[in-house]
Amino acid sequence: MFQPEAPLVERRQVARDLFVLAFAAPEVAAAALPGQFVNLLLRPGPLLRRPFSVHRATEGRVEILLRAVGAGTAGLLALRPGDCVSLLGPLGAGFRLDAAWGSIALLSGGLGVAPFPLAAQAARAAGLEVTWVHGARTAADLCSEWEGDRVVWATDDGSRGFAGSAVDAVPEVGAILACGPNPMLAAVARRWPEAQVAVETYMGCGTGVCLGCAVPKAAGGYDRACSEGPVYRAGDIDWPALPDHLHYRLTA
Amino acid sequence: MFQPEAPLVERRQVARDLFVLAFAAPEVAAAALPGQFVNLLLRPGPLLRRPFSVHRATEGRVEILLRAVGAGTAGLLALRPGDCVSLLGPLGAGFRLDAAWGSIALLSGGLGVAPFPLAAQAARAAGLEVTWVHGARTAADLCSEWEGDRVVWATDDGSRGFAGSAVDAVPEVGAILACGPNPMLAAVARRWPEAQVAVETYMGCGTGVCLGCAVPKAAGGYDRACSEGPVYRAGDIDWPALPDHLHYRLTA
Amino acid sequence: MTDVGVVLGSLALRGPVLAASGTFGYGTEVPLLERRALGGMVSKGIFLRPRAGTAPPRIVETPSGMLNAIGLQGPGVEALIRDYAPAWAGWEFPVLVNLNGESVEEYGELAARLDGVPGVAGFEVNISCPNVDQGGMYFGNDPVAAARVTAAVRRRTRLPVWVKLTPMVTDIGVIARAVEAEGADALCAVNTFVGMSIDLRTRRPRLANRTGGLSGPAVRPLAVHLANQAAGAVRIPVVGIGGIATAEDALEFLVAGCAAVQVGTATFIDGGAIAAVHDGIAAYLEREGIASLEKLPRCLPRD
Amino acid sequence: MTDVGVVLGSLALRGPVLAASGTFGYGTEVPLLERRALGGMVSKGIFLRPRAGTAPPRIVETPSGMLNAIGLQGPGVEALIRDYAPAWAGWEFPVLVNLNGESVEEYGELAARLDGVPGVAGFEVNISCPNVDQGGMYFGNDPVAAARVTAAVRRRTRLPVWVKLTPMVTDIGVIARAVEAEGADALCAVNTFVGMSIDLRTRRPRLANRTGGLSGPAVRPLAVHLANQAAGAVRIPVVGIGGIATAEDALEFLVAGCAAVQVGTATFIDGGAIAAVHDGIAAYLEREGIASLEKLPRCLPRD
Ligand SMILES: Cc1cc2nc3c(=O)[nH]c(=O)nc-3n(C[C@H](O)[C@H](O)[C@H](O)COP(=O)(O)OP(=O)(O)OC[C@H]3O[C@@H](n4cnc5c(N)ncnc54)[C@H](O)[C@@H]3O)c2cc1C
Ligand SMILES: Cc1cc2nc3c(=O)[nH]c(=O)nc-3n(C[C@H](O)[C@H](O)[C@H](O)COP(=O)(O)OP(=O)(O)OC[C@H]3O[C@@H](n4cnc5c(N)ncnc54)[C@H](O)[C@@H]3O)c2cc1C
Ligand SMILES: Cc1cc2nc3c(=O)[nH]c(=O)nc-3n(C[C@H](O)[C@H](O)[C@H](O)COP(=O)(O)O)c2cc1C
Ligand SMILES: Cc1cc2nc3c(=O)[nH]c(=O)nc-3n(C[C@H](O)[C@H](O)[C@H](O)COP(=O)(O)O)c2cc1C
Ligand code: FES
Ligand code: FES
Repeated sequence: MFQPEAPLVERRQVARDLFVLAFAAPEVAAAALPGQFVNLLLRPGPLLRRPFSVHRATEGRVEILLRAVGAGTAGLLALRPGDCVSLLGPLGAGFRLDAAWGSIALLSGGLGVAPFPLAAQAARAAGLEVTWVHGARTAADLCSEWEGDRVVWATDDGSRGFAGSAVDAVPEVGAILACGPNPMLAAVARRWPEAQVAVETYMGCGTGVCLGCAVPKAAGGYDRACSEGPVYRAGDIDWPALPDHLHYRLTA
Repeated sequence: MFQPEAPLVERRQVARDLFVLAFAAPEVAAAALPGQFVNLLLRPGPLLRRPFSVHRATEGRVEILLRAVGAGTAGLLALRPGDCVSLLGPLGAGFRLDAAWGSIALLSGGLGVAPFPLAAQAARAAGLEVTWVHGARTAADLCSEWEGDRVVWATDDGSRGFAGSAVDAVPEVGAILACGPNPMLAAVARRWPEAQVAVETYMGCGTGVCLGCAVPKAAGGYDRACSEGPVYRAGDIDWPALPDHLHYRLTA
Repeated sequence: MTDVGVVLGSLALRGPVLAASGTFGYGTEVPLLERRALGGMVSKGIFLRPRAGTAPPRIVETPSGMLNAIGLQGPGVEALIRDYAPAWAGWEFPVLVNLNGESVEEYGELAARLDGVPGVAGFEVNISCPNVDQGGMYFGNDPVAAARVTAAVRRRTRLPVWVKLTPMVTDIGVIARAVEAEGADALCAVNTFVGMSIDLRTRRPRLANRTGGLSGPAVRPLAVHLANQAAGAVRIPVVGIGGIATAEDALEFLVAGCAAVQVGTATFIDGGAIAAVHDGIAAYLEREGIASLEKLPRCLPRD
Repeated sequence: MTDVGVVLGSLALRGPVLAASGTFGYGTEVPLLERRALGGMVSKGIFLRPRAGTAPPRIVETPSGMLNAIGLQGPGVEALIRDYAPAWAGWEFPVLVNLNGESVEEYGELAARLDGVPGVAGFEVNISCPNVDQGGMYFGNDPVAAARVTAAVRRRTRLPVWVKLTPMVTDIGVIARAVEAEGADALCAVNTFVGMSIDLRTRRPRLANRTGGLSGPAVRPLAVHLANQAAGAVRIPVVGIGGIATAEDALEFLVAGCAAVQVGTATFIDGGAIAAVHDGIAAYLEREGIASLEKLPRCLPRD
């Protein structure tokens, strides 16, 4: 785990309202595994750090993908090249990959696409065939970048690719990795309890000490999303007890 | 009184650590009188506005002069051209000028020079002969810009101009306007009770409603620096009761 | 347009947002505010006699908050009647006078003197004052003293009597019920929280008064909780106060069981804060399909 | 180098900065912290038996603060003794165990079970727990209950007993004196402040537990005041807690009369916070020409 002051080195738009930010943070980039996250601090800015999946990690750069949903994300998107954030990471336990599966689908809804470029690279390096399944409300919201051997698009309104939930567009594969809104992941769990899912929780510390990021387990009790998670076997989570973390905002 | 979102249009350095920021705020610039102040809000930034004397007000621009002493001033100095602040003003009651005086001295210590370019212009327009008397610790701290008919420099260490307090370098004139640290103004009051001085107080609102900016009066009771002040007849203030507002800071 | 009017006992307000005591002067010095949005106003705290207030410094900024120790500086009740009340009489929203005393009798006398004065629509009784008869303990910290102050004011007026609670108590419900029992028409929750800040240069408190009252967004979660507790304890309406700067903030108090809210510190920062809060509440109700503020679902402690 | 060591009763600390309970786990999961700067550590709160904790969401960010409702999730005292205490025994700073109970007896049993366990240097008694025997009222809200808990722990151990006060009381001095009288070695002031935040989408509290404890810079001015009041009320040392993120913040508590401080929320944000606070205190003393922390002038309520 490292905590460098990391300068913004690139910002690019990948969909309507969706951006990739790249920070120079060589030790973190070198250590990051797919499904892990970084915890960013803006100064001046809100009190707590903000967790983001590692989107890509190459050439000393850590990329994250985000949309402005509140003060923290808006502040990050207002950064200009050279501006620094304190970048803590890599954190959490990432996706498990097994060559024996032969093929995998990386299933994402909206922002849930965030961890998958790094996962796709690692999966292909492990000899897996990668299908990129990405859904959003409408074509303009689909993340334009993808990685893997083939891609399946899905939109709620049918404006591009499969018409409907990305969950219904997943082909036959050896294993499924999923990320997206918690209710979508609950649907994944019902269909594929063996899938690996990356969940969102509110976090205090990101390092295992505050117990704020409780993930209710099917077997009872709570796990820490920042330490045992954020990636879980879908069937291991008590989904009705996991909040969906959609804040209501009057002005967003 | 106006409250525009005002973009930064210029930033220039005028001494070691001393900067002038210019904001585009046409109504405020048109209305501002010498000795008045503006109250600036940074977002994100500290909760309250920060008061600054109007340094110059020309061509739709309001200029302020400042040094970084805390979070608010540091944030202002980190602004880049085009960044906006909420600029409330003009506020307070400024300097009185009377052509009958014939000549005046504008006496400043350090940052206290802030209100005087505007005052010098107004005084000359009123037909007064203006002597600019400006002191600082050392030559590098003297504000390089000045206005008026003649200038007297003073430094504590004698590195430029008069060696000693600027208060001791004031020539014979018809009237004195002074601004600087409150202890310096107390010295002015002892020598020239008729001088007009601009004082500093902590402020809550800047608009007369909170009573936070209390100025203890020689006659008893308190005035509001933001409304009846910040300019006072020096002899009217109960100086021992006026705090000097020098915050101690470990890291500055 | 959604109906944001509220009825608080005998007082009908056109909107739920009032200006808080001590943050709005006497209503005559706030040029930027869009008055159309004001549901009402509470005057700066008044005593029987003029008061000079405390020595400066009176203000310290803290993280997302500010401490103040103004010491209830003011002109006294006679000057208030002479200089301000006549203007209030012509305003399109009610003005309540914030009452302060050093003894139970002083509160009663103030109410008697102001009762019937044109422009005075009601009273907000500030019980966060030191009780000189009881060694400076606050009236508001003790249910018996709080009840006696309420009763003293109630006996001397038929105007609405609101009582403003201090947060510095173990159980705000006990004070709330004691005050309700003596005939208060509404409760205001809450006043500022006692705090302190130290100057490391002098190693003395920054405020000349040593301690001051904390206000601003920092206290909002505490104030929402206390307002919710108070609302759960009584049947009379509760007016929520503490750290409100946006419509969302105000709506937290309204959902927590408040009938109206007051905005204080935020008006120091933005002369349009009250209008923004008022308009945002109306927009929220509209968007959520809630026909009127009275129909907003509340979430009381027992729910 | 300036001496920043402090002696708290029978416990000598190499520095005045401790890690606060619940913000540091059991000390085993904080890889960034510079341990050299730790004066001591207080464990996450422990109960006799394992506890699952409350349902999520457990955390809400607020202006300059955060609400938490963790529900004292933990493995129970036997697992603590087995899994963590052995490591503590080898550390170069003392570890105090934060004790929690639902009855007076549970507190006493916990102390008895932990007394003499290698690695356990003392106790911090958390009296901000609901007293199940008395309808869920907090022990810490009532001087009698607070005293009984203190006595129960005191009887069962000769290790240092610190009692951590809740801020949610009318007069913290009364509780402080009651606890001192039962033999507490030090007081910790203060625990979190009860707060609430409402989700406007669901119109329900954001925390599954409805209310939570407010910590972080927002509460600092309140905590400094309460620590100052507590320090003025007793002769035993007071440990200041609440919103400390920098050396200046810590020095406010020390000047206000505290012998040491604890840092909580700030460590979530900066893994180097405790080291920065420790080093900054030493630098301040050096710069001010104060030979040791014990010589720092204090400013108690009566001064
Ligand atoms: C492990 C993990 C990985 C994540 N990866 C990404 C990512 O790659 N891209 C992305 O855009 N977002 C991601 N999120 C969500 C992201 O952290 C939140 O959107 C962000 O914290 C919102 O901050 P804000 O200040 O803009 O919003 P605000 O609503 O103002 O934040 C208020 C508080 O709520 C928390 N919060 C708000 N929304 C969420 C949320 N959905 N999940 C968790 N906490 C939240 C914030 O951290 C903060 O403490 C991830 C969350 C977790 C836990
Ligand atoms: C009428 C008036 C005119 C002023 N004109 C100027 C000017 O032209 N140039 C300039 O550099 N400064 C001026 N000041 C002082 C300036 O307002 C403070 O330096 C500034 O507010 C410090 O903010 P900060 O966040 O950097 O410091 P911090 O110390 O972090 O501020 C903390 C709080 O203390 C207040 N504060 C701190 N120092 C002062 C001070 N010296 N006076 C008043 N309040 C203070 C801040 O406003 C804030 O509320 C003026 C003050 C007043 C009252
Ligand atoms: C400068 C100032 C002066 C105040 N004066 C009074 C007063 O005279 N009487 C009173 O009851 N409350 C007074 N208050 C408290 C406010 O009315 C309000 O309860 C408190 O500030 C919390 O609201 P806020 O966070 O919106 O400011 C004052 C507050 C401030 C900041
Ligand atoms: C997530 C979290 C968990 C906490 N758990 C405990 C606890 O188990 N026992 C206890 O006495 N205090 C607990 N506290 C309170 C802290 O020890 C401390 O008193 C409080 O957070 C104020 O300090 P701070 O502002 O530095 O965080 C907890 C605080 C937080 C934020
Ligand atoms: S976020 Fe603190 S334990 Fe997971
Ligand atoms: S700053 Fe509020 S009255 Fe002057």
